[in-house]
Amino acid sequence: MASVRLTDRPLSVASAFRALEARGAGGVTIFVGRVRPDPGTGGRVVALVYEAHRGPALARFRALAREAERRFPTLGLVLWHRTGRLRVGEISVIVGAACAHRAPAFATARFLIEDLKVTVPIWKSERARPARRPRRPRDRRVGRSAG
Amino acid sequence: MASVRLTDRPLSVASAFRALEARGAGGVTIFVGRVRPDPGTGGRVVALVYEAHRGPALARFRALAREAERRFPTLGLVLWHRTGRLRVGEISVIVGAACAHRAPAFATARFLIEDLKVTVPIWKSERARPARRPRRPRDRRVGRSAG
Amino acid sequence: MARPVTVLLFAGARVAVGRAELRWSVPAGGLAAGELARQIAAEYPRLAPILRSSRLVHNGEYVRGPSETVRPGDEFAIHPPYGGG
Amino acid sequence: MARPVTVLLFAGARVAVGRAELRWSVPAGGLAAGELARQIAAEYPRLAPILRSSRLVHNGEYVRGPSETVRPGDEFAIHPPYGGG
Repeated sequence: MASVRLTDRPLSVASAFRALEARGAGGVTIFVGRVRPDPGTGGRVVALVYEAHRGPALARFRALAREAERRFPTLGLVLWHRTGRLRVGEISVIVGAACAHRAPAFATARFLIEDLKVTVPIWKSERARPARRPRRPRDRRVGRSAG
Repeated sequence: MASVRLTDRPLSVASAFRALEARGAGGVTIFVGRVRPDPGTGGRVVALVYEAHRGPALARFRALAREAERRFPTLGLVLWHRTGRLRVGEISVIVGAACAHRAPAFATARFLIEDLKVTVPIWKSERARPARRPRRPRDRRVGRSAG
Repeated sequence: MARPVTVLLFAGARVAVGRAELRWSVPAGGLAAGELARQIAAEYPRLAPILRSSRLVHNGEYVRGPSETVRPGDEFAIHPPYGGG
Repeated sequence: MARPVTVLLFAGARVAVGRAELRWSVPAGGLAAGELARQIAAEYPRLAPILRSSRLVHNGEYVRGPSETVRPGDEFAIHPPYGGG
């Protein structure tokens, strides 16, 4: 059973774990991707905007889940991705796998995230705070009444 | 920062994820171990009892966390294990790693669970529903209550 | 009059065109996917270098070849390299 | 009279002895760890095969050698192979 989701609402790790509940699942591996404050080209990243081609993205999620189920002995899968504007620290993606044992749970989760990044039509663009302040003199007009 | 815990209270994946919150952590991998209903020697497993040598177990958790921090670029670690009687489906162990990127997050979580299983003084014993009725009266002495 | 093709633009393609979506008129009998992409790049020259590393998507499926026919009312999308996660 | 050594038994060792904890009298000057383990196994013969695959722990640290001295009041533990997770 695979849960696929593409949503502009926040993703929850607790919900993802619940979606992976399966009798016999002795090992569950969950990978969570979060927005990092890496220096972007335009300064420090304060947010990322994720866009997706929704229909093809969901179709690819489902195909990827079927592929994972063929390759690994899985009992449950999660492929969730968020879209829209995300602030630093927010969760962009959760993938997870429930298996009887830990080795395939790790292998499946890794497979899902590696494949997702290169085959699912989702893109991110940075929204950065400028690295330096603008050099232009500020308007210091005197006598301006504040407020 | 590493969170180590040995407790007879239920473990929560949501709490583990919160313990892994760290600015700059772009990738978080969590592994959850659950009690499986595998056929044991005495029939179908209905519970596992985990016992631990508490002081040495916590000391080994801390040493294992330091070792992980030396080997991998980690921003947060979780090593939590439950003790006492657990029913099928309950969580026995959660390990997790927060890193800037996904590859070390996966490698660290895998390292933690593989090492934990062979170096931490924790033991499990099965409590099974007998496959057949016992042939002689069973000794009903209850096991050591783990601390 | 024939309905236009809806052209969806993502990421760098969206930035190059300045819009996420275009309506593109095609003949009633349709137009080859390669020719449609060429026409759009001719109108928006900054799109040309992006097209070279992009995949073309027709009604939600990857275009199998430049001669595939795109018909009025179809959806056509330009997918620069993906970057989710 | 000297305080006994507290002997902690886990997993198979606990099952073999039938108890999780023993109090074991040792001379005031202590007893070699190897000799202590031998004495316990002599009293509980089902423990002997388990001891061969177990590690001995003295006051929370692995015993460095069989001649390490265990003194009255110390904690001594028998660790069969671990199986957490």
